[in-house]
Amino acid sequence: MMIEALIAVALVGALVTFVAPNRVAGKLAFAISLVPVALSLWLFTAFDGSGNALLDGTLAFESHYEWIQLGEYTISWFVGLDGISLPLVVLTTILTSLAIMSSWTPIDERESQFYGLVLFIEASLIGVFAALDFFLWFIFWEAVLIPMYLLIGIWGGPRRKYAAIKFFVYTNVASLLMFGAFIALVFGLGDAVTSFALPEVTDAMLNGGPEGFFGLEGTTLASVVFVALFIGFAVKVPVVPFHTWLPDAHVEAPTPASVLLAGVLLKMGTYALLRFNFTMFPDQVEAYAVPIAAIAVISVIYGAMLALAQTDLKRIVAYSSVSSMGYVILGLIAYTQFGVGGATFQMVSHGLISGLMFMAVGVIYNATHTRLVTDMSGIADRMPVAVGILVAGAFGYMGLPLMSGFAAEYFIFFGAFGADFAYAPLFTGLAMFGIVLVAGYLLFALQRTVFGPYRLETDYEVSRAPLHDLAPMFVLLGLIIALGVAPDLIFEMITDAVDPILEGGDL
Amino acid sequence: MEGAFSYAPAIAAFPLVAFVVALAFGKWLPKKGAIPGIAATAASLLFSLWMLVAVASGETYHETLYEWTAGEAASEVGADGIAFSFGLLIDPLSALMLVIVSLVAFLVHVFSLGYMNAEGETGLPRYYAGLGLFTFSMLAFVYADNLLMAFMFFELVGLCSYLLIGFWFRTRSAPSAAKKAFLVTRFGDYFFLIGVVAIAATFGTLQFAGDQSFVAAAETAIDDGATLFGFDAETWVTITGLLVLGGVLGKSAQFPFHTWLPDAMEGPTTVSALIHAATMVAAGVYLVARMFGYYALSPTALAIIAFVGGFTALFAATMGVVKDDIKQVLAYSTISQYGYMMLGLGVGGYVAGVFHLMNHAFFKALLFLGAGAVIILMHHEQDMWKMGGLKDKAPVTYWTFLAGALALAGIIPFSGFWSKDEILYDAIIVGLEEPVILAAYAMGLVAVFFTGFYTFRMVFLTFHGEPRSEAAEDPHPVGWSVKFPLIVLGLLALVAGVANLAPVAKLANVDITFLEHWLDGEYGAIEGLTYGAYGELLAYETGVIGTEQQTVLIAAGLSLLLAFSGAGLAWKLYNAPEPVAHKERLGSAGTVVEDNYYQDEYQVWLAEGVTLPLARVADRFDQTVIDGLVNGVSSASLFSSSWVKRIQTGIVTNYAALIVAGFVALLLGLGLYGGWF
Amino acid sequence: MAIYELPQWAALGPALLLAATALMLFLFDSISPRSTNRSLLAGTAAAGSLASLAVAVWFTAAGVGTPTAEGGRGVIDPTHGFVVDQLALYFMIVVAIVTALIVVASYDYLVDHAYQAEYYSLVILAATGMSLMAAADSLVTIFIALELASLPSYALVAILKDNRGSVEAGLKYFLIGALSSAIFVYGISLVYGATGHLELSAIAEVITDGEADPYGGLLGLGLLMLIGGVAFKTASVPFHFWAPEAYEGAPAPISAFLSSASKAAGFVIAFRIFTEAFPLGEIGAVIGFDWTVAFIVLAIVTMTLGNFAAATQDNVKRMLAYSSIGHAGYALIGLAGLTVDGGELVMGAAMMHLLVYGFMNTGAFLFVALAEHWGVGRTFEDYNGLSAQAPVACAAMAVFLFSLAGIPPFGGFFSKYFLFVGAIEAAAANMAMLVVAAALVVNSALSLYYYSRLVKALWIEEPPATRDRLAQPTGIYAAIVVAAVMTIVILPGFGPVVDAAIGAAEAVVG
Amino acid sequence: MIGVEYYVLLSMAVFSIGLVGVLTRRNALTFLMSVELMLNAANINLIAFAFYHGNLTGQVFALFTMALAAAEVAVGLGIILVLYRNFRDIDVTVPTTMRW
Repeated sequence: MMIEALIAVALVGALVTFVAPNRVAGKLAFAISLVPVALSLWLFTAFDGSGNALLDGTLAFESHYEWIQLGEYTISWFVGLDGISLPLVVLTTILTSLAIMSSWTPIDERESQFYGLVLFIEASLIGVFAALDFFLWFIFWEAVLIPMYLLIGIWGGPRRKYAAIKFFVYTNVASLLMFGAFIALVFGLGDAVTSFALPEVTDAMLNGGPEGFFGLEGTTLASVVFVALFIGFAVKVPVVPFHTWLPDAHVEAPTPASVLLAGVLLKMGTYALLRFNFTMFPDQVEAYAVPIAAIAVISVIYGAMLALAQTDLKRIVAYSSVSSMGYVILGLIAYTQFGVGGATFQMVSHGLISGLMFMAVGVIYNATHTRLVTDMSGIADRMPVAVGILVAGAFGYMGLPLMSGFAAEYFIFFGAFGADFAYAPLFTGLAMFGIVLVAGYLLFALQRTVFGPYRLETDYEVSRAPLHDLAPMFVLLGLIIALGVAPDLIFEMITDAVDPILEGGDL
Repeated sequence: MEGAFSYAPAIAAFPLVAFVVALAFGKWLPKKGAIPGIAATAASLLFSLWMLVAVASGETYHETLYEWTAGEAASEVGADGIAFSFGLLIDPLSALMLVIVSLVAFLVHVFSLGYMNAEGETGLPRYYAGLGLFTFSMLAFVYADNLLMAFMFFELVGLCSYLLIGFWFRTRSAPSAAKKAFLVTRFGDYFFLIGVVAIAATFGTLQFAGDQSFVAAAETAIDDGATLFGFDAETWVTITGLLVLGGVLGKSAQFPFHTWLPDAMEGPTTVSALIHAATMVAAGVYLVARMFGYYALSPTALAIIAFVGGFTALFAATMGVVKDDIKQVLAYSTISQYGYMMLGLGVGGYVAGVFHLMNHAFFKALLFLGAGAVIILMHHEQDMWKMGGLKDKAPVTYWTFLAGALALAGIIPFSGFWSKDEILYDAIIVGLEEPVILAAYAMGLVAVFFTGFYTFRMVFLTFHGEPRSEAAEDPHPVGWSVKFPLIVLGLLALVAGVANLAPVAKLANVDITFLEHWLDGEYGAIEGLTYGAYGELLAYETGVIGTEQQTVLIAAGLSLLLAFSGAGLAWKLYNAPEPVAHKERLGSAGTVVEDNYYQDEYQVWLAEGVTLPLARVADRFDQTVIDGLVNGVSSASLFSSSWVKRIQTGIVTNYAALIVAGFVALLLGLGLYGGWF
Repeated sequence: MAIYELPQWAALGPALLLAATALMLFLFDSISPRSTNRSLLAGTAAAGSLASLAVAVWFTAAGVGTPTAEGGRGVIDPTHGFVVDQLALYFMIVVAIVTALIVVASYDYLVDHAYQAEYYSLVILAATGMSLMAAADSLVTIFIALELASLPSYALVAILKDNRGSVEAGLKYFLIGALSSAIFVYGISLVYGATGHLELSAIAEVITDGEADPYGGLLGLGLLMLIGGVAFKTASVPFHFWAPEAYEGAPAPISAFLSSASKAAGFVIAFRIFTEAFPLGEIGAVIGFDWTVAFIVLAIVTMTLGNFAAATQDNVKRMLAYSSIGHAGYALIGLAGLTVDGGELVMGAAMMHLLVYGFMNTGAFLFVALAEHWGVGRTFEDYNGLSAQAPVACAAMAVFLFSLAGIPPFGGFFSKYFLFVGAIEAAAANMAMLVVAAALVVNSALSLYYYSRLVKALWIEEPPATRDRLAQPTGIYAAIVVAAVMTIVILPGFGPVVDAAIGAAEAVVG
Repeated sequence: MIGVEYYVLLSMAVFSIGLVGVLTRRNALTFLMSVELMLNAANINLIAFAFYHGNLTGQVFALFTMALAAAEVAVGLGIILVLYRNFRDIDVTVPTTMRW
């Protein structure tokens, strides 16, 4: 029942915050959000699961109730955690709390609604990572859209309406495609499955696979579904060329929304890829390895190139997310322990680092009210600490050793280099060039904005950032370094959940 | 002595603590964090000496202290698990290097008291924190026992250089130089990282030493004639070795990655001293020495190392000739000197290379700190043409600087001569068999001349002649904290050569090549990491001119001759009361050299003339084509929507008509489908 | 449950209760014609519809219509021409719910309106007709019930006599309605000609026995004309033309009534006629094609046209009107997806959708009623920033809109995605259903766009400077809040809905 | 004895006439009449078929239809009345305030 408690606290908290007066909403929401943090940390310590949730591993905190009987198919409330989902849940709760605190400064209207929505997102995200029944999972998956749409739309920047609707519709279309594909797969599996529970579907896929549907051969159907699912998730990740909603959404979103968007929402896509494509379709993964690896490399390099061309700090970080997610895809397609495990590790790591970056940029924006590289210079002179953290975050993004980013990327590279598919070392080498480009655009941006002689046209004096803006970033920095120095904090449980995937479920 | 090693981690830990203290509390400390830094480096120095003694007493230390992570990974040679760990490897080489690093770091800290504090700089906590982190990273790198750990701290060293070079971030140039330093070295590290990954994926281990080391694994693989990633073992070893070499070239500022180093002079001179003498730049060469066994397996890689080294030595030396900024001259001399070390290692002169690394650490630190002193004297003027006549006004600075200069120029009996001569000797004896090496040797030899020239040009312009500016008229005095390090290093520059008087040994047939014995593990070493062991791996033929003695004499004589002639020419041209520039005599060649052979230009062009426009094109493509497609879909559907709703004309009779029409259409359609007509 | 004590005819209880309520209202009106005792009238109407709802629910719970095999009481034939099975009860429930909601809302909407009693009695009368449509199983009773539902609706749409929009709407609705019913009756006559019967089961027998084979053309034409009549009631292409104007011009509660209850009633007769009278397969043998083909075409065209036309509306009510055409298209999948051997999943999904639609769409129109009550205007711009002044109502509206768009965690999600599931399942037998599924995807994406446009207006846009504070009419608020709460809680409580709907579907198919 | 097909033809003719009227006439009353024609076409069918099939269902239904038609006319006339009051015209093509 712990997971239900987790979700319930967030939901109730959301409702409470909605009706709370604006003055106290921020503090209240933060206080409430500490409960999920505590709970999830307790889950983390009390975690007793092993193996992969979809491949009859033993789930932690499982609970399973029948919900709806749809024809011969059962839909049930089915949640549980394994080594892959638990770290992401913890990431979610922590990032939410920090995001809430980091929005005390920038959010100055309709606070109660704002914080309510943030808590609502938290609830949905936890659900996404914990749900093990397709319908339940899909409900949470879609439920994230509404609050994010409103967060961007109401508290966003000048082009917020365009960005919000683009994000909303684009990702929803992808979800529909993915949904249809998966349903077709379930029907294709015929009598092998009698519910939408993911473990059952996975089991059916690994033992026998689909019999075929609307006239398609079983294997053909599997391939079609694989591709459709991949596209559906690729939009969320996002993978080039389905990425164009991301920069708009990020640039327009308020800082905390960006933090959650980059920190956790993108991980939904990669998480789903791992859970569906890379767990249920080992044969297709093998068959499509080379094209997917190519896509990954393109995402890394192309995304970095785009970031290089930007002058808006947030846009730079946004495009760099595209690049970083490319690494995740590379790690997944490597289909080795370090590859897939590293990809999962990168989900967490990138969540922390990009969250830190967006917070730092946000803090600077709060003071300068501009994000354009060309508008400012030498900010370090006025806000040394904030800039210090920004620089630290930037180096974390560049994969500086002893920070989580390096661990993640190194795992991925190592895992991908020894992967089985053709030209794996070549693809890896190409993708690794991202570490040079990322250094390029981040250092360029730093040099031009925070260093050099102080220059900024304002009619007021730029002052140091308040403590409650800095505190969350220190926490994140601490976590990043902790994971960089001791990746086994989570990497062990991740690999424990990843191994069954690679063994195709037969343990 | 066994107990000693259990304290080894402290060597790196002290500076780390100093870093934290300075960063957190430096603002409130006296001297803004200098004290903890000095204390920490002093402690590190003592412990390092202790390690040295311990090794001398025959002990070595190779221990895995902390497992970073481990997992399954089917490696190319079969091992199906791999552990990435942090461990210490203390053998003669690393023990020696520990002492060098901690000594120089200590002296630099002390010097900083005079150079930074006394000059009333701001942001000192940041400065000392940077120094602390820098020292920590370098020390940890030095006694890392595996390639991944080495890479990690290698990167951290890069970070520290970025922070310290960009110390004066309020200027325009410093941040730019810092960025350049990090980017260029990062570019090298890109290859390094591929190399690390490749080696790990190939051999399933990254250990430097022991039977479990990748070196051993590579050796067996070559003996078994295994095929790795589709190449035969030796080729693959060469490839991976060269990939790792990328990082080395970047950090040690070898051609073509040398461009960042002169710009790095934007940092405080003390930082330059640290970077050039003992930490960042040294790290590259040290890495080659550290995994020398691996390179020894691949003659191709070694030859490339040697050639690049020789070329860089000459190439940089020529550029040093025409610089007016005292620090610039030193910068190019650094590049050139590391070229020598690469040459030495490339020809298998493991001892020679390390020997020169050591000597260079001392005299280059000396020269930079001397230059720093001069800069203090000159009220932060760096143009040598504005100096002159400091000889009498600052005797300590002068004599110590002179010692360093003599060592750099390789004038007997100063330390530089012995090591450089040994490198050239090792080069020629191999060169007699291998034309490529011979070419490398020739370049190295010619470079000696230029070295002598620019060194003494610098000395004469700075200290001799008449003062050429009022700053030079009455220099700013320097305190003990400046003089003390100079004196220490000055002495070392003079006597350090004693460590390995190879020529003397060969000629007089006396056994005084202590360093060689040291590195050959006569006092204690780890299996396979000795000069002897490397020697067996090496595939080089060596030859002699006449007898060995004659060869020694010829080699030494040649280099001395060139050094002296270079120095002499400088004396003739610049040792005048009112020296004048002679660049125009060089003509067009001079301008080419002054512009550093347009190296920066083409690299900047690569960055800003190629990559950036490419990025812009990609951005435009993204905005127009890809995003345009997305927006196109929506606008298309909205357009069709505005068109569709027009059929609702509002006139009810039209509705009736449309209903009937629609009904008839349905009727006909289904009728045809059902085959009514 | 003491149901056997009740006579057979009592099975029609829900409809009869509504009829009684209507008569009571007439009685009241004839006693005191000028009275405008709103609370009494609205109260009676609400009570009547709630009673009808309660009875219908009770019967369902008591197992009326559930096959005796499953421990139910089996189908009940109250009287000739009517049948009370799960399908009937299910739609009686839907109708009763919508009626109750809009009656409560009308309490405020009709402030200082002259013809209170007429209004309520007409509403209840129409509701009676719809409730009877649910139970009618003979073309005669179906036609009569349909007219009983239609004629009051015409009057209701035009009841704002001095409002040009209302009158125009009434006229168009009536004219198209008259035309459609003419076509419908003619279709009936042709079917009668071909089979000689008007009871659906009897028609089915004739067709199965092959006695109608010589009259294939006649039967086919009649069948299409019946489809036409149904299409009118459900506002499906090509008989949808009345809908936008009628919904836009009518008083908002009536728009809600028509677009939810009337549509549902239309669908129930569609489900009944085509599944019971024209068994798939046999009918194909007679007239050359299965009527599912027709509904596949209609479904695709209807949903596409409805959503595309809605996308660029400026008038909120008209947008909702078109969207309700689109939803008719979705519900048609329930018929299009049927196959010879079953299809209760897809038809059940359509029924679920109609039930949820009864809450969310009614609620949406009632919000428009609220806006008209405030007099803020009709266009999206006029709605800008209402959330600042009426957060509760606007939150409810957001719920309705997202639910209409099929976004969780709201009821609309399940029904819509089950339709999607059903369509895909049906595609196994009939590839054309894949096109339907694709159309569903495209359209729901588009619908997302225009629904969120309204959310944007309400929540994102800045309110105009000049707008005095808004009243909070109890009735409308109550109705809206109830509808919103139901829309939300129906998601976790969807299990029973699914069982009821699928049971109802099984009553007629398979 | 006239075959049923003739009645069917007749009813179809009447139906078509009504339909044409609906499509062409703009006067609301004429429109209404045309609809009545179509309804009566249906009645002809019903009665003819009832005779043909030999059961009375059709005839009974025809009676219902007439009654309903009357009710329909009543409602229709009421609407046309208010139409006239609001638009000063009973041309069905005049009210076009709502379109698109």
